[in-house]
Amino acid sequence: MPELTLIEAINLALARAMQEDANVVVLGEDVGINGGVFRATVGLQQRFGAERVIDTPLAELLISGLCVGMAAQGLKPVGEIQFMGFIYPCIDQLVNHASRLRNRTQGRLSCPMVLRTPHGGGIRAPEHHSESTEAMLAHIPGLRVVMPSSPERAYGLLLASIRDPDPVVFLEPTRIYRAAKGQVEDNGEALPLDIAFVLRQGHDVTLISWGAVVKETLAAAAELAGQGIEAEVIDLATLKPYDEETVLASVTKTGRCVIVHEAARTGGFGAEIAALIAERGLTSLLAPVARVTGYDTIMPLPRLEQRYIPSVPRIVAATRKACEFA
Amino acid sequence: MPELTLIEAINLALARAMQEDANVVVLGEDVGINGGVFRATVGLQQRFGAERVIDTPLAELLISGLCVGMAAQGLKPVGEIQFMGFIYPCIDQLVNHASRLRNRTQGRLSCPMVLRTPHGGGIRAPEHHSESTEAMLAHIPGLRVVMPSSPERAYGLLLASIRDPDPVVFLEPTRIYRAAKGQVEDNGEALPLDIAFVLRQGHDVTLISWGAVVKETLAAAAELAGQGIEAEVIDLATLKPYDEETVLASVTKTGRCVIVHEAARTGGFGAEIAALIAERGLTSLLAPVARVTGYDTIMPLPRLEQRYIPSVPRIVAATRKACEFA
Amino acid sequence: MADEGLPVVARFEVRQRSYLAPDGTVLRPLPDFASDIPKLLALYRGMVLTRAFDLKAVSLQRTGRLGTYAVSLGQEAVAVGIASAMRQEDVLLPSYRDNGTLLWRGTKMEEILLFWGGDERGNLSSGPAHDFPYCIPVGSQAPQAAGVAYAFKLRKEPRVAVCLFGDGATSKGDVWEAMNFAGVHKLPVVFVANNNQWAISVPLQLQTASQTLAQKAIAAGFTGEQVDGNDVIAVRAAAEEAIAQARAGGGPRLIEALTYRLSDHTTADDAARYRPPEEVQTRWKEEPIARLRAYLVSQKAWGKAQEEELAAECQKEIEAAIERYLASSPRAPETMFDHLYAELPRTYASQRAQLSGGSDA
Amino acid sequence: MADEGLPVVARFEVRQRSYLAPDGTVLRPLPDFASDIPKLLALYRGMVLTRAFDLKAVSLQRTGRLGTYAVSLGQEAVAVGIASAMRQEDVLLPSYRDNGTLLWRGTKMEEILLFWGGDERGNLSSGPAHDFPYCIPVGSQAPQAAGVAYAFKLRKEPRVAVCLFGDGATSKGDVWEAMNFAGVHKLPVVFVANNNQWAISVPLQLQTASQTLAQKAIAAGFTGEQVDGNDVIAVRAAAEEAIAQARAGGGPRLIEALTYRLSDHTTADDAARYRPPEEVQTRWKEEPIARLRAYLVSQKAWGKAQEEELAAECQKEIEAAIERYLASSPRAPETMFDHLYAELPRTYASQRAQLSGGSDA
Ligand SMILES: Cc1ncc(C[n+]2csc(CCOP(=O)(O)OP(=O)(O)O)c2C)c(N)n1
Ligand SMILES: Cc1ncc(C[n+]2csc(CCOP(=O)(O)OP(=O)(O)O)c2C)c(N)n1
Ligand SMILES: [Mg+2]
Ligand SMILES: [Mg+2]
Repeated sequence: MPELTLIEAINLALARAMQEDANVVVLGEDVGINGGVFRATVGLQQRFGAERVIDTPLAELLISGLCVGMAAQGLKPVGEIQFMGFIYPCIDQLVNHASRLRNRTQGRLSCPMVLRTPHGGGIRAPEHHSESTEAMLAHIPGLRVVMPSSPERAYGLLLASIRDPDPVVFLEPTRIYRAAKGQVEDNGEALPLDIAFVLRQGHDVTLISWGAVVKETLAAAAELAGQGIEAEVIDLATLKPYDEETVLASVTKTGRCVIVHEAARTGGFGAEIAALIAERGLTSLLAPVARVTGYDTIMPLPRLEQRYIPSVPRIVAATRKACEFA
Repeated sequence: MPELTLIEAINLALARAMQEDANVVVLGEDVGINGGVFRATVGLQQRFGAERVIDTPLAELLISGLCVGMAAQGLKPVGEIQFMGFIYPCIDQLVNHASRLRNRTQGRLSCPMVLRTPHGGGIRAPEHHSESTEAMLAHIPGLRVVMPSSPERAYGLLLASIRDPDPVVFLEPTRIYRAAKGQVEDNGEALPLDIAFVLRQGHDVTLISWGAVVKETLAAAAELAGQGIEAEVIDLATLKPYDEETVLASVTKTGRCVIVHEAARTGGFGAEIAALIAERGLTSLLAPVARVTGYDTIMPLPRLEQRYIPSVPRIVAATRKACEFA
Repeated sequence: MADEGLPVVARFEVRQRSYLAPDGTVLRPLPDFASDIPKLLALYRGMVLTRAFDLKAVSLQRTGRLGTYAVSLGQEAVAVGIASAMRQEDVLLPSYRDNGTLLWRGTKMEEILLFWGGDERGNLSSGPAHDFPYCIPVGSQAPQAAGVAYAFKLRKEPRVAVCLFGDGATSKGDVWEAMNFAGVHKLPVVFVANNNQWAISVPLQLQTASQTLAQKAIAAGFTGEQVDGNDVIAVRAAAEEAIAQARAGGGPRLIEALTYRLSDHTTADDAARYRPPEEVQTRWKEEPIARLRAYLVSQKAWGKAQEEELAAECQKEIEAAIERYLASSPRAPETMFDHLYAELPRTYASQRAQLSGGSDA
Repeated sequence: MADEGLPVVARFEVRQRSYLAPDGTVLRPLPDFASDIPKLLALYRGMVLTRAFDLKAVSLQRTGRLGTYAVSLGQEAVAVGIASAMRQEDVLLPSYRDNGTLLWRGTKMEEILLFWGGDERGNLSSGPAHDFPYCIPVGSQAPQAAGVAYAFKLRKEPRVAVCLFGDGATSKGDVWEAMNFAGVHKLPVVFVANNNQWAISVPLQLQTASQTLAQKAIAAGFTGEQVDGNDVIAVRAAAEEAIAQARAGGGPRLIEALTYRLSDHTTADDAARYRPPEEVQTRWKEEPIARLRAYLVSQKAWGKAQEEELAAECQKEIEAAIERYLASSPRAPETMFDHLYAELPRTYASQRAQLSGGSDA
């Protein structure tokens, strides 16, 4: 099985999907000959032609609106937004159209589109290039929000997203695009969009995370194991709709929970997980539900961005505190 | 003291602010001679002129962007978005500019703007006119998000929002625009933007709500009182940044909490309150934190909208359950 | 103006199309289809039916049996002129005011009423299954129209997307981005700016400083044309030409239809607040139905008897539809989850159950 | 094209301005200011300094001492031509590539480096305090420029907002909405489309089908003009005229400056992936610095000695700035809360404390 980076896995899944289904088209800024600024679409235009791999004008609202129109016509558009900081002009199309076209028309029309975008900071990028605003999207009924944290999951979840009959926002953790390789077999097998992945078993505490910071979460779990604390690590992977059962089952088992995400704390998606537990897992809880998150301030420029992103020590400290609570 | 409806109180606060400060300008679609589709700005253009009460072209992105530019130049723009369902084109300006202009320039420029919009359903309006997506905004660092639930608070909080040196999104509960009158004295006194309002004292359970559904929450509390349950009712009023202390103090006292909002459940702002309690109020909790909310589906058209909005019986049932939990 | 001495590198112009004067007299040679009197009678019937239906809808609203409703009084020629130039396989992306267009394409009156009566099932529409529902966020259907047209082009299907919006909508970036893209790819899409002079209370001169709306196409690199939107022959001719061009791979066109909103914006609006009644009076003289009727009468193709017969026929059709509308079954509350996703995620099953069990009441 | 027989109701044209040919010879009578040789020398110096600074910034990036950086190689005439036509009290709304414009208006080099080095303090800028920082979300500063201009108009201040963006930005609805509003209110704002032919890897013909970018102003009801963006005299003349018109209450103008991005898009880009080197070679023949130099030499106003002196002077200035940049104090992490709101809400005090106490590490 080839060893691929996450971005290579994305490229592979895109190629596979385009090969399999002539309705799949890719569109966005610089996705053609340039292969996207992160090279997610590299080689696709050469292989599938400029009609199916479309360099759009510089207009994100347009990209999302084109996707809605194409999808309603039976194509399976995969739009790319160059950075999540530029996704906001798409929100109107996502909220008012993509997510509800099926419901508005009672199933007469549907919207099988995917909007991909790099997510998060930590790559020393300029202003506005380091956004983590997944919570805004994960609140929208009718949408799916998916975020892989490994090459394998990137491949399988992207295939699933493209094949899904409903709109999916697919957030790619920029910071780990090339961080580590993983075994990815190009077998066309999708991963389910309705389960969370238990990446590590443990009985002392549940760590829940998604995206790039799963890496730090796993590192923290490893460090904690050395200190005698066995953490269960869950990659939520699909945020909307999310897998409540896996979360609750784990917390029922461990009685303690730390949620880790890079987005700002207040109103982040971690709040939803904590709320679920406070509602349906309360009786199992042995300690307060902790959140280790980005701060409630603007993601700083590169000089300070590492102080914003949850670090292994922060996760370890919060987890120890949860475990020591009695 | 005159008895005013909530919409009249808004109009009064706008007039007051314009009278007091020549930098205040009002802009939006139909805000001029028509006085806004809900009449929030009625009479203002006649009184303050078309240069300060601007009928803009039909372009929400523009309205928000104009506000940013005006505010950076020292004006105090109050933009109106006709319905919250049309606010999404403003998100880019709000997230990427308004909320961070001060931070980006380290205080060299600032953005004292207000964006007002009707919020929520229940008035039998057409599609897209009944949005409750405050959680998307309340996640954004640098923004304030305010939602009054009575004429008095509408007056005082709007004045505060206009005077505030930072950007505020001001959400007006459409359903109670004319529902009830309240005593509003035009004394120019603002209400603080950093406190929640305890509308009813009680020791059995804490009900937390905001916007139009505060009405049902209060009605539920009255009904519960008849059943021997004394509920404390908190109107959160300012969602970003919100008053954590008042929430925690009440829950510490009562040990039980039900959060009521009209927005969809998953990732709604109720999750944030529940998370706060799971994190910092856990040891006081005697029962799971319950959320009574809109469903995780598209707000239906008028025929079913009343089934979507939290009703008094739903709130009563959830509260009784919380109180009976042992 | 820039320095007059500098060389000109590009020139553009906007033309205007009209055939019938307000009194029904002929201004220039009519297009071929106009010699086909039954065709003109069908257009006439379409306009009369639209107006009669709209007026009934308003009275339903006034008596509490319908929600907010946007009538197209005075704009029937745009609706019918455009719709009649389309084929079934073409895709319509309408605005909330395009009742006449939907009716022409086969949506049933009771469906339109059901939608404005607050029931999503109205959008199930008996019109072409691929047509879009009314678009309410102004202008936001324009990029979708470009997407639809792109699909046609990619699949080499000889179909056209037709996107209708108002003068107000031309101020939205959505329309701009869509037209610009359509220009780049010469997409089979026709944009129709229904210029009824008002966007609720905002008059055209506060909406834009451009002399015409048609010229907005110049920015996107294709032709914009003005048409007398109260002359159904002109609208249809312009639409036929634009649609044929698009179908043949000749790329997009923008049609600005000059008309007038004779009514309030919607039943929730009171135009007397912001618009002088004299202006409306004047504009009544230009309205499209009387105009075509005058022409038909001049051609001896129409008379009082036919008029009365048509009116009665329309009334009957409308009354029957209203009856069906009023008899529509209530919608079970839990169905609000039924078309959220293709398959309901298990996470939401309990919420659906709560609604169907009535434990939400 | 719409039927040629129909009457024309509106005509438009786009003119183009240029004075110096690529070899520095004079094409038509120069504007008055050009007879002032010291003025031209200042423009020349501004362009040379910009280029030298840009190149140094790239090498800082290559050696890991600066973040991603967008150079303006080949576009210096636009930067300097526009900036030199502005007054201090005017407000600049620049794009990320407008280094030369900022430098001319007083931003210090070390401030620019600090910003691209990843430190918000770079935006504290010694330029006019009311100028906007670099705008990174493409085109999004355009509606803000209209807002700034509206403030000027309301307060009757004779000031102008100048908004710079690229060819790619003209595809964004933001720019459209802004221009449309500026047209309606005849605002004192000048829009400058810096047409360097590329938006990262997307060439102009995939960006828009419009023959010129200047004609996009037609849609907004005002004049758009093309200018040779490699001719600093032309850029300045066009800017002076547009700014004067705006200041005098004559309303907005759009200037399309025709130039070429001789470099990669940014230091993170490799243009060789998508752009033939021959194209770049050809365009080098048109670049603005050699052009003005040739003219100055032809006027006996410049020579080898001055060139060397200027180069040395620029190097010295730049080196000193780099030293100050590299010596900049680290930013304390808790300061990330210091300008979030005018006053830090008490809710966030503990988060700030966590950062300052180092308990976040
Ligand atoms: C994006 C958006 N903003 C605001 C509204 C509220 N609104 C509904 S119709 C309308 C005016 C539309 O004017 P125009 O485009 O000229 O169409 P007309 O109603 O005249 O047919 C407005 C402001 C809306 N529906 N969508
Ligand atoms: C809204 C937005 N989308 C995408 C990007 C990423 N991006 C940065 S520059 C650029 C191309 C801009 O081209 P143009 O407007 O021609 O300006 P130039 O870079 O050529 O000066 C893109 C796509 C961005 N910064 N903002
Ligand atoms: Mg209109
Ligand atoms: Mg460019």
